[in-house]
Amino acid sequence: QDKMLVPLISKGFQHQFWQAVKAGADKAGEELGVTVTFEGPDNESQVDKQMDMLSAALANKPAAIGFAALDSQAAIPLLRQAQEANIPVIAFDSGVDSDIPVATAATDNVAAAALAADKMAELIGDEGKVAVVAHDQTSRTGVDRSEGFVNRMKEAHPKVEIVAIEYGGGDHLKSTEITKALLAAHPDMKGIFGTNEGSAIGVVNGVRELGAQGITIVGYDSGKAQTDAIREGLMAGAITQNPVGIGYETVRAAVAAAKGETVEPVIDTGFYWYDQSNIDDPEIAAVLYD
Amino acid sequence: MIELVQMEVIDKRFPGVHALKGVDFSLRAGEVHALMGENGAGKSTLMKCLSGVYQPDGGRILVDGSEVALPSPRAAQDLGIGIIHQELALMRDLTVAQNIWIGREPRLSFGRIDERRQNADAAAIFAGMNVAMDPRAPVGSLTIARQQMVEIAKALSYRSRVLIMDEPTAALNDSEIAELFTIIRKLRAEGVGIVYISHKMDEIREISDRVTVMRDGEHVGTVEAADTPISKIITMMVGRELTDEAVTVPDLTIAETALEVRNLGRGRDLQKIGFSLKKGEILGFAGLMGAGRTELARAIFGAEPPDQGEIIVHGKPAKICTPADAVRLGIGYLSEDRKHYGLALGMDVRANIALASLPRYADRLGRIDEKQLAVIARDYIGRLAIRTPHDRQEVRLLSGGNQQKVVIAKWLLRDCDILIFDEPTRGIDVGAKAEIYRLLNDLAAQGKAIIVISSELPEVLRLSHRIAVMCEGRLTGILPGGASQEQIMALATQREDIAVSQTAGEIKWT
Amino acid sequence: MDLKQARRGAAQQKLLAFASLIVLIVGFSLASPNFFQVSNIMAILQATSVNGVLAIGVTLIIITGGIDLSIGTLMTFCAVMTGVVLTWAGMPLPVGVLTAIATGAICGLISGTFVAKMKIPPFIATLGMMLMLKGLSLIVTGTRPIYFNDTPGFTTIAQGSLIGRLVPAFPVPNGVLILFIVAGLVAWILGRTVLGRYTFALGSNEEAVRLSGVNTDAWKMAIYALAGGICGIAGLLIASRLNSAQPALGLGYELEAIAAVVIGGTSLAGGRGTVLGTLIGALIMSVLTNGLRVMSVAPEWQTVVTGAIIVIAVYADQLRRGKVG
Amino acid sequence: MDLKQARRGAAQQKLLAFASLIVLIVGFSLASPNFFQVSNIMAILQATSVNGVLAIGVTLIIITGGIDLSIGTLMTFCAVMTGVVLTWAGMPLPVGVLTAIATGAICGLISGTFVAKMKIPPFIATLGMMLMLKGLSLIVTGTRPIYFNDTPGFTTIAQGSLIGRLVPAFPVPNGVLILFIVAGLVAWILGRTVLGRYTFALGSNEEAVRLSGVNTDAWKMAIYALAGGICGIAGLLIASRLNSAQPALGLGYELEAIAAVVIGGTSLAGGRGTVLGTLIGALIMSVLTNGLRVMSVAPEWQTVVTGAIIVIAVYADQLRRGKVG
Ligand SMILES: Nc1ncnc2c1ncn2[C@@H]1O[C@H](COP(=O)(O)OP(=O)(O)OP(=O)(O)O)[C@@H](O)[C@H]1O
Ligand SMILES: Nc1ncnc2c1ncn2[C@@H]1O[C@H](COP(=O)(O)OP(=O)(O)OP(=O)(O)O)[C@@H](O)[C@H]1O
Ligand SMILES: [Mg+2]
Ligand SMILES: [Mg+2]
Repeated sequence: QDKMLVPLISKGFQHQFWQAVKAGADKAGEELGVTVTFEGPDNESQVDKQMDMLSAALANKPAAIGFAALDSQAAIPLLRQAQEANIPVIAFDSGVDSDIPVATAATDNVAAAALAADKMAELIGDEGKVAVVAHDQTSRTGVDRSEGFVNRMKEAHPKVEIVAIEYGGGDHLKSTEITKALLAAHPDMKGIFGTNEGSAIGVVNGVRELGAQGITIVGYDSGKAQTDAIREGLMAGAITQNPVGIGYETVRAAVAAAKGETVEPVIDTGFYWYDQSNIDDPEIAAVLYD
Repeated sequence: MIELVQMEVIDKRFPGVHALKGVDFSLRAGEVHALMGENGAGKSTLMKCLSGVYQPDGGRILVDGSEVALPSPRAAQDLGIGIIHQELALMRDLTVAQNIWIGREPRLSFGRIDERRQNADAAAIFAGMNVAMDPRAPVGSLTIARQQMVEIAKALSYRSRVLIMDEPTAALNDSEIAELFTIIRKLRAEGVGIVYISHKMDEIREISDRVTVMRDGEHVGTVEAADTPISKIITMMVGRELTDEAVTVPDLTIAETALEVRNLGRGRDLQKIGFSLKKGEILGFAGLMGAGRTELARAIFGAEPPDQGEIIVHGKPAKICTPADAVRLGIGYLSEDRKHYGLALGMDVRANIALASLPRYADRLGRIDEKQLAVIARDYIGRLAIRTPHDRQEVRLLSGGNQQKVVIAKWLLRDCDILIFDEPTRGIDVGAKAEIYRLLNDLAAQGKAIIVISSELPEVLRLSHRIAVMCEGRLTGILPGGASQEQIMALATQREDIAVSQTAGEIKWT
Repeated sequence: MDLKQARRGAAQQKLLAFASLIVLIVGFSLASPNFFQVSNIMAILQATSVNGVLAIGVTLIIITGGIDLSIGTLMTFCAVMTGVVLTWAGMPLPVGVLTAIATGAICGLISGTFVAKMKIPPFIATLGMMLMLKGLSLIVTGTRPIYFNDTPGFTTIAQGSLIGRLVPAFPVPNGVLILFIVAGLVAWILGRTVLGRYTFALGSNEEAVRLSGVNTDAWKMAIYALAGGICGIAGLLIASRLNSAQPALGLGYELEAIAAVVIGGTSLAGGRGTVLGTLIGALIMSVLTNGLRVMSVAPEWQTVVTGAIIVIAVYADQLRRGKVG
Repeated sequence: MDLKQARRGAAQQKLLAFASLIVLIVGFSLASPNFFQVSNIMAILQATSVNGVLAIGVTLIIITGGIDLSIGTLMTFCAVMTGVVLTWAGMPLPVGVLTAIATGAICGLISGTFVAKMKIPPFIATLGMMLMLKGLSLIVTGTRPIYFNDTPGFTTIAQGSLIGRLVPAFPVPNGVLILFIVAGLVAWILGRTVLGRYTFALGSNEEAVRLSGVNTDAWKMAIYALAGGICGIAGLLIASRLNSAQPALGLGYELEAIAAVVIGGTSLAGGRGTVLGTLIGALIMSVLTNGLRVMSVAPEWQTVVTGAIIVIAVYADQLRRGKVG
């Protein structure tokens, strides 16, 4: 067991997004010759499950740890334990409110959602009713994305009215039903924003099942269903992060920190708007997954 | 003179059933008042009204001459009215003592229960009853007869002024009944008023002071027990006279053997049992409570397969591991515990009757021929005089005796070649009993082989062509039909350490 | 006479069981003009289809006195296996349909074996199945959804509308049609066949059934297998609606389905229950969710109101049956 | 004589119930040197504490023949109310502790009233409570966690170690200590007190208890309230571990707790069950989860293996009890 062990404790593992992060992490692990493990709870409310995962990971005496905190405060005692054991911690996906992590590889979700809001406003002519189908009411990413979107609308596009924010847990079917109910409640709806892959696909499904016309759908993340919907023109476009990059950079920084090298404290992995026009650009295609 | 209890024009209706139609009933202090009537006459319902379980729709109840309200069992208990329910109301997961003292646990500080005192008190009651019972045994592990003893002990523990006993002896054997009667006489002497419900006519003669007869939810009459012949009471109950027939033993020398059991054993419960049963024969099994007759029947039927021994059915060695195997071989077993082992209480009469024979009334798609089942169910309801508003009534709403008849109908419909009836007439009224005896005789005449296990010696004697007697898990002897009660008792109490010498009839010792 | 009265009583009861549902529908229709529209009603029905089919399956098991926690993940697993057969192996559609149902039936049979032969309590047996199937779906797919783009007509299984083609005013989606067909079939099985009779009998008193010479183990396994097959149909429906097999889906669906069953008046103690009740229970749940959304109630209040209405609806049911003094 | 034998048998059985747990621990210790380390064992115990306390609470209800689906969200709601009292109102720590327990007891009493007085099946009554409490937690907090940074010593409730101060080699966290205290207390209640007796009696034959003149409704409500109070303790523990009240937490915890109870040999049919069994059940589950993680098994395989082992453990238990031929 001379190989370095770098466990990544994420916010989930079953979703395509997290699988892409994992793919990036595995790639870095292979290149750098370290063992990478990847784990996360079933949903983003299970803060204490994540704590248990973190302590199991620490039990294995890893060289460094990657951690996407569901709640940074709650994790502090364990992070301190890591610090005492000289295990460097790299935060990924979203930051940790603490000075323990030596680096953070994350997307600025608020800014990304604001970009989605701008694009939505532009597409619907800067006025009309818009709804949000979000994946989670309490998790950091859920809050950042829906608030980022709503606040940007309020500030920059006052004529756009946000008529509802509903939460479907990222479940495709629930998000489908929500969309159908929203369209029944607001027949004059102009656009819907889905805040993650499952929500966005649910919105597309709901609109498709109802055969509703003239609804502008903006999504988040990628995945085959979303890219297909964009190619077909059902979805206007979506925000994509760089999940592969997040995973890759996290492991790279972890290994560097474990070797005692200095690492850049903030690694911005960026986000992009993509639609029919640029979906096949090499720069975009590189960050999409399916 | 003020009656201890006076019930006036009590009326009670259930959906589809008018169970009590203005019934009067009275009870004096220091008397045993027998309540008689056919199955479903309304005896239990009347007593449930008196013990606060049901609220009557009309009429009034007076205790010591003043009208009382009995909204709950608790209220009745507070007035000194205790009841032994016909359908055992025990908590199977609790111990004997815990069952007896439920609701009245002797307490220590902090709500703690004084377990030791509770056990000692329970033991004292059983000592008074002359029954050996471990107060710490879980009730679920007891046989139904012993559960009945627990119910009786529980009722005694209340030290009630009014004690209602709804068929307390249905599951008991003669010696236990004798003990119970001693207790009842003592209570009577102490001035307790006792309502005694039973279908065993000889008991009525022996214990009761007055007899009230009910029929179809109506009060037929109240008479003094001492100067009323049993036949008169029976006539009051069933509206006609019954003739008691004696057993006639048919000549079965050339009949084929239907069932042979050799060297059957399981642990200490059953030891080296062997006997044979011919087509057309009724073999009675007698023995004291816990003799192992039920265990033997369950072993043959595959409900709890034996450890050793052979079972030969129609000349062929049979391997019986489950009841399904047994039924496939044409063996039927009517359990002594209808509630737990005989009936799907939540289902209707028709479905219960058909339960063992369903595939026969279904087509290849598995569709059930409901029309035919309805005809059959109504036929049995008529033949066995099952009192039910219709064949779709849920069985749990029938009176105890009528439930028993449903189980009998189930096995009659199954039409097995070998039938084992364990306490078949438990809780069944005299009229219906005669009918069932006739049915069993007819079945035997048709060439069925029948085993009847019964704790009522007169029943064993009345039915059996031969009588097998068991004691402590062993078959102590087989007597010819018409043997005397003394002969049976001698074998039934033949302990293992007493050498086997006396034999009567053919006995197989292996 | 008495029988007729009893029957009329029972029929009235059944009609009255709709009461809560009707009250809800009328209430929402008054509260929002957008609620009682053909398209929204169709959306509600469509939303009932998957949960309804699952609930009907688990009704069978609950009537035997058991429980099945694996229905949600089994549904997903069936969808995944259909994806494997249709998309990866490129088989024709009917093979996919058969695969879904067969997968469900086999997994149900395994659960049934755990319960009947190995005497593992149904809660544990199916909890184990739930976890195993959840993991297997992820493993088989490599945690990626399988899309059905190469199988023409796959989406019409749930989303097309046979009825709509005949009666354009009522574009009832096929998923709903399938729900009603399954309901009718299971109601027939429960009411008319030997299997149905044993389902009730097992829940009423298993030991008595065994002592009647019935091979209870075999029948129980058959019932679990049947319920599994029905989950397979639910798997087809959800895959067709999402045009994909989503391996991470399914957890939590069991609770919703069981809730529909119990709201519909089936007792978890076994021995009694109706398909119609389950259907109504499932409809109550989706009317409630949809109605509150259409009324734009805040999501956190939606949960509170849903909880309260479920309790009230069942309480009303108990009052009606005269169970509460 | 026979009785003594029976007792010895029962004691052996209880000892044997540890068997599956021991096998798991030995297996994992052999598989990974990092498993059997003091710090990891403490982590396992700590991970058991919340689920264990919840499971002990729901054991009471399951013994009565009921079920409680609201325990997870009730735990959260109690944590939230503690946050309101401590952080928002700035009250001292003991008031917060009392608030948690009282909130739990009151909500339990409400569930108990639904069940006992309104005759709503426990599944539905507590499902309704689950949803209502889930919504209420979000509403009260405005969907944001409440942190306990202003209450010094709050984190020591679960994370400190009284024992560790006395015996530094065994830094058993207080949360675990509390788990064992709760277990001892409830075992005592079940075994020695009137409340415990009625708990078993209700599950065994409620009608018989009623016929014995016991006010079954009142006792049932008391039992639900007690179980609720225990959920309050779980709420304190989780809040202390996370130094915050997380309003979205809790869903799914009920299933895990009930699973621990059933693995521990308590029957969902009611009438029987032990706290020790529940404790072992909860430990089996956390040893399993932790062990598979320490062995770095892929998460999707973890679920599969967990499911399989749960089934096997209970099967072994059934074999041991001679229930399977
Ligand atoms: N809860 C109930 N619902 C409907 N009918 C009932 C109910 N309880 C009793 N009955 C009916 O009332 C009648 C009287 O029943 P009851 O139990 O009093 O008879 P019984 O005289 O005690 O008979 P047995 O000798 O068989 O015990 C029966 O026809 C029975 O079917
Ligand atoms: N007095 C007793 N003490 C202990 N156990 C007993 C006693 N009576 C019965 N049993 C239990 O019951 C078993 C045999 O009962 P079984 O029911 O087979 O006898 P039975 O002859 O059918 O009598 P019953 O009239 O009770 O049905 C015994 O093996 C024993 O376990
Ligand atoms: Mg009676
Ligand atoms: Mg017997």
